[in-house]
Amino acid sequence: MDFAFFLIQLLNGLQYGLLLFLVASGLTLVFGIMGIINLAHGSFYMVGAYLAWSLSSMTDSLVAAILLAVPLTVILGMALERLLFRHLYQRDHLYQVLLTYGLILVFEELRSIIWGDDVHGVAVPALLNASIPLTDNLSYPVYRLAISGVCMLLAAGLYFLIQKTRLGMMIRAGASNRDMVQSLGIDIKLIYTLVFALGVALAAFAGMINAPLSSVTPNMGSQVLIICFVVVVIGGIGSVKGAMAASLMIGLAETFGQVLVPEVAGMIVYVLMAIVLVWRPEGLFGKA
Amino acid sequence: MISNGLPPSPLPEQGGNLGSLRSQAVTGAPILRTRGLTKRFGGLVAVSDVSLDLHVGEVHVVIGPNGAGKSTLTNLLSGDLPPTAGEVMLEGRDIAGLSSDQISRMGVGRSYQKTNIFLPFTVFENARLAAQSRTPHALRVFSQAEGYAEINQRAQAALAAAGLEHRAQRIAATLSHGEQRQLEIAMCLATQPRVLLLDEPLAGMGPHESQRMVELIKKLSADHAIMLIEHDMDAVFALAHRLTVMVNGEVLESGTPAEVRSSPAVQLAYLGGEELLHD
Amino acid sequence: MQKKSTYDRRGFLLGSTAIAGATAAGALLPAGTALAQQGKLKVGLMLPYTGTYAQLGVAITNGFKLAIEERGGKLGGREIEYFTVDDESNPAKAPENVNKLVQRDKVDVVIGTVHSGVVMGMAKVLKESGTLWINPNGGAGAMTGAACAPNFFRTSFSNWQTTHALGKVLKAKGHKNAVFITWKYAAGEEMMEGFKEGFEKEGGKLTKELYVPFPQVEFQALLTEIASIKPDAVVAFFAGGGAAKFLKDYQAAGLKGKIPLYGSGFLTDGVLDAVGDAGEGVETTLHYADGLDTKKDKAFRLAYAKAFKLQPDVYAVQGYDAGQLLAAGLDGVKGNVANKVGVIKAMEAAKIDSPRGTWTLSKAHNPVQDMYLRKVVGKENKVQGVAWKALADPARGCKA
Amino acid sequence: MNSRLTKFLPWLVVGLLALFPLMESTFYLQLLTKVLIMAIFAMSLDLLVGYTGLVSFGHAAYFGLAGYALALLAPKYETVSLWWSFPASIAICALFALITGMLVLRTRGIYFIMVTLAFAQMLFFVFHDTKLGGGSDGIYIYAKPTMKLGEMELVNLEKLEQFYWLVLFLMAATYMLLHRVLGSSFGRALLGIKVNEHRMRALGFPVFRYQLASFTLSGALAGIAGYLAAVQYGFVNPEILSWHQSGAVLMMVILGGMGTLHGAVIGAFAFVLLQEVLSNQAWFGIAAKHWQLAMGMLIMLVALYLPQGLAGLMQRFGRKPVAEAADD
Repeated sequence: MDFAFFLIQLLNGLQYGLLLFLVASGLTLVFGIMGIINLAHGSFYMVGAYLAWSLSSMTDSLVAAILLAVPLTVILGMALERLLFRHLYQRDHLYQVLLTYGLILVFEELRSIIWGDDVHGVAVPALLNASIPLTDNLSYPVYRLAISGVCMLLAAGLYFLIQKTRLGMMIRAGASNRDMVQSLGIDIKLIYTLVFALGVALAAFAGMINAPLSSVTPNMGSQVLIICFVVVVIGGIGSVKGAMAASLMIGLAETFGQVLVPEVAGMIVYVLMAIVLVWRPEGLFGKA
Repeated sequence: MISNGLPPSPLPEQGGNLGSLRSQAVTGAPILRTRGLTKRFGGLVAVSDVSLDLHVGEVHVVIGPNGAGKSTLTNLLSGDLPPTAGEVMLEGRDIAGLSSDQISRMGVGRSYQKTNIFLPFTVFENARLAAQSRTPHALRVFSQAEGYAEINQRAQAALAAAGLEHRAQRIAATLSHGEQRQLEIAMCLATQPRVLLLDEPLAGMGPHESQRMVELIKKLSADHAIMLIEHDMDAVFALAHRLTVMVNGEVLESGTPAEVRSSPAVQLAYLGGEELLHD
Repeated sequence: MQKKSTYDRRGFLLGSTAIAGATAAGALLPAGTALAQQGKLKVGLMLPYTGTYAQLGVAITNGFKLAIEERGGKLGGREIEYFTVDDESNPAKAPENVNKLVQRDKVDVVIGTVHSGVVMGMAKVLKESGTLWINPNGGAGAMTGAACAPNFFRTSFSNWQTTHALGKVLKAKGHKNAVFITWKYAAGEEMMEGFKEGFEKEGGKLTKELYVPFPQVEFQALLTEIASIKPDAVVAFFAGGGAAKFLKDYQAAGLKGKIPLYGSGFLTDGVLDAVGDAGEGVETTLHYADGLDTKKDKAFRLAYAKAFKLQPDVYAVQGYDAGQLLAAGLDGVKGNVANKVGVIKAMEAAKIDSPRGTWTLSKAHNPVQDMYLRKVVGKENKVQGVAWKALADPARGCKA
Repeated sequence: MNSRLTKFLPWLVVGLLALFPLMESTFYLQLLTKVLIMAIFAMSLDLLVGYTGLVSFGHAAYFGLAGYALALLAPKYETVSLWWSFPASIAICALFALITGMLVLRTRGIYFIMVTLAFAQMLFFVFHDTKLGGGSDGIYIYAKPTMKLGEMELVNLEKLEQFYWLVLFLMAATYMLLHRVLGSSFGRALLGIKVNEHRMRALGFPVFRYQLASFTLSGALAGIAGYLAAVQYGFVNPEILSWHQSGAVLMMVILGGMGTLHGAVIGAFAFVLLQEVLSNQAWFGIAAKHWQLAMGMLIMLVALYLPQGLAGLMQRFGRKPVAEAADD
């Protein structure tokens, strides 16, 4: 690999990492703040992608589809929190695993009933449908760069939300001490509903803006699910910063893994995760 | 039925080794001593440069306002927290930084400020598990747990000592708060410790129950080294052989109750000049 | 019960895609009922009806039933009774699932399935039971190779076949070296082998084999590597969503038009609607194509569209041919399926008049068939000609 | 239920199950064999989840590893003796559990769930991506192991009912073993760790070592199940150690009611039966195509309304409180 291609691979790795962050960010929030282990996160990602496809084929515009779909997913998130997740906060993680495992099956079948089992594509918005040439025969799609930009904005936004806003303060307080927040007269239930809805919307949003790149397929949710968990766990549960660091780490590891050690590329992220956790059992940025 | 005191011989089978312990005696070398013990959480210093001695036959009471670092100190001694600096010597061996189970097995038992028992188990099983920790029989996986007479006996004796033998078959969660505190002590005793770290054993107890607990501690002090953290001044002065006052993680004063009582620093800083210590 | 389990003509013509469900028979039939139905031929369909391959399972089922329906719903004079099992594309449950058909329902013939791993699990059980088996898709080489058996038949392809002819194609186009990219799993590796053998025989050189962990779809790193290798051509195998994403990424990376892309036909089958113009011009080899324009193909397409309100695809053809092959077998013994040797003989001798063109069976019971060169034009895999006439799988390791 | 009945009920059930081959000799016998194998698997996981308080989401690793161990230990076309291949496979599982246990037990809660998953995934890719065990298509065990005493064939594993009896015996033996172990000092310590790990440590129990022992034993028992599963169909595929498999066995444990051994057995029965029933097209027609929808909803209902599982449901009809269940 000469130096130019090394740089391009570096770019690939970082870009892939940012994409992972997009999907994993919602998971780490729900995980960290509400202590909910949510296997159905991948399903929300899938729902987002299918919504983007079906709405953009109706409206002929991905942007319009996203604007329509995001509120829908927020409502979905709030409903799920009220009807299901609320009953599980005090219970063992085990029941959360169980419930969300069931949810995966339900979403997968509903998807099959509503949207069928076909593979679909979503067009890249015309404005961003271009490529920047890098070498004589390789170029970089503008849309990928645009997504990277969105990811970074989102990361900044989340950081701001949690660290600087009143809602964020309440969220942080709620994470550390539920009773205390409640005794201050803050409606913790409402906060949890909002955080959960935010998590669902983030996952779905990731599915939407990723749809033109990844194409829309059955079972796409379970493919991203496990890797998201790896991101969250390596980064430290609940840490947006950690999720970012872990995403980039995994992005780079996978990219260079495929090129340099193709024989073991499939397990490289899991090895990475095992090493990190043996070294720091609570993740890179986790609280002990 | 809870009213008057202890059964005559609380821990019969302990007689032998406790006798030898007592020979080290009050005036000899301390069984547990700390020097310069310090714990920092980030920038916050919870315990700063604490040095104290515990002797068999003595109750060493630590008092201080909330947040003075008393519980943290207990955690440092029991191994629940590793100290940032300083040493903890148990019979001449530095145990600072050892894990809590190692320290427990070396003969340091503790009770918790917040009741910390096995709520779904019976009272007896709580005590039995504690007793089992000394003779674990971990490899005899085919012998049933209740089959060890000496463990059952020790558990029974510990319950009796704490005045809970009549509750043995109750589920721990159904006990009254005071009884749960008693169970906490019983479990501690069942591990046959030589050093007892008691973190506010009287908290939340009624006068009757408190009285019993004070009697019990007094009795135990004969053959144990006890560090007691307590707010109840009646109990403190009924029990203390030595008294240490902590403020902001530091030792303000340490000595006999009389010495501490007369210390101007204590009067000023801790008691705010009030006459609380007169009774 | 009896009435429900018979093949229902009207139900069929309604064209429900979930037709499999409507016609299935009882799972827990009391022994008496089974006796009463001796007259019927029991056909077990073991296909994916849930999960990633659900669509393929439905297409195969439809194709198969169309073939039977064209024969008046009877084979060798016997009515058909269907038994259906959803294999979920889960190899871990494959032996147990195929046992439902073999042992519980005591079917005369098993039709299935899509996923190679499940095919391997089925092979294990069916070899022992000796039940007649027609595989309408899964291309695992071993089924008609090392694990072959007299009762095993395949109406689709071996993985090796789908890429072997590409060697000739690339040579003819003047490409001297190529890179192969696929998922790291058995089917991908077998297709790579098939291509490598064909290409090297023509004097070409496979510069590099690139593998993406299955079922990941992040191709950027390897596309960059392809750009740095600058081969004369790229050959790829992916399927479904992975194929769609690969085609789009290949285009977005600017490689399309600079390094020609070839592939096993599955790269461009069933995904052209999803990829926009990213597939345009990609050339692949497969045993079926759009625009074959034979009488048989036209008739098949019309009938299929009419019955199911869907356009048929290569999977439907494979299912259809499974029905045809079974028909040939049963016609040979006048419906006496107990004469298994006779059925097998008749099937071995059959010349299947398929929408893909006429094909026969190899010794190992894999189709000897023409491999078409196809080119993506618009939303179709337009046939360009025959890349390899009557290509037979080498059936390595088959001793039966 | 009086206690006498409770005591003899397991034996009664085993006795009745032993008679099953007299009634049915093919499909349902094999299905039942599979259920019993899964029951062993579920019990092994229950030891961790229900008795040690460790939620493993990668337990299929040990199940699958035993299967692959047999496939790789056995010569390709000859039979292998069960006398050494069985203990060897299980020893491999135990060793792997010991090694992974030392690493995963450093973590707690969600991290533990995820790290166990990570190790299982690693193993999955080892068998999926390399030629070691036949790759993604899996590998055959052509000849079933033999069980001979001298020249005499003790159990002929080719015979369905003999294999069934062997599995039933091992299931009962596993139950007995765990029953004894859980009643022992060791088992009590595990329960204590589950209820209050912190207190156990303060009482002087080396918690890590107990957990590691439990993890290793659990891995070894999962290995028994995995070995038998591989023998049953003579086929192993990477999918047997996928996270779906780990999820399925976890469902069985919770569905049945964790922390009760018979619950794990009931869970295995119920889970397999549910799949059979819901996907039965004769009963549900077209709806059976979407049987996983019903399955998913049922799983959710259990999570919400049946935290003690089916065993807990049975217990509600007048049995002892849950905490004492281990005492009987």
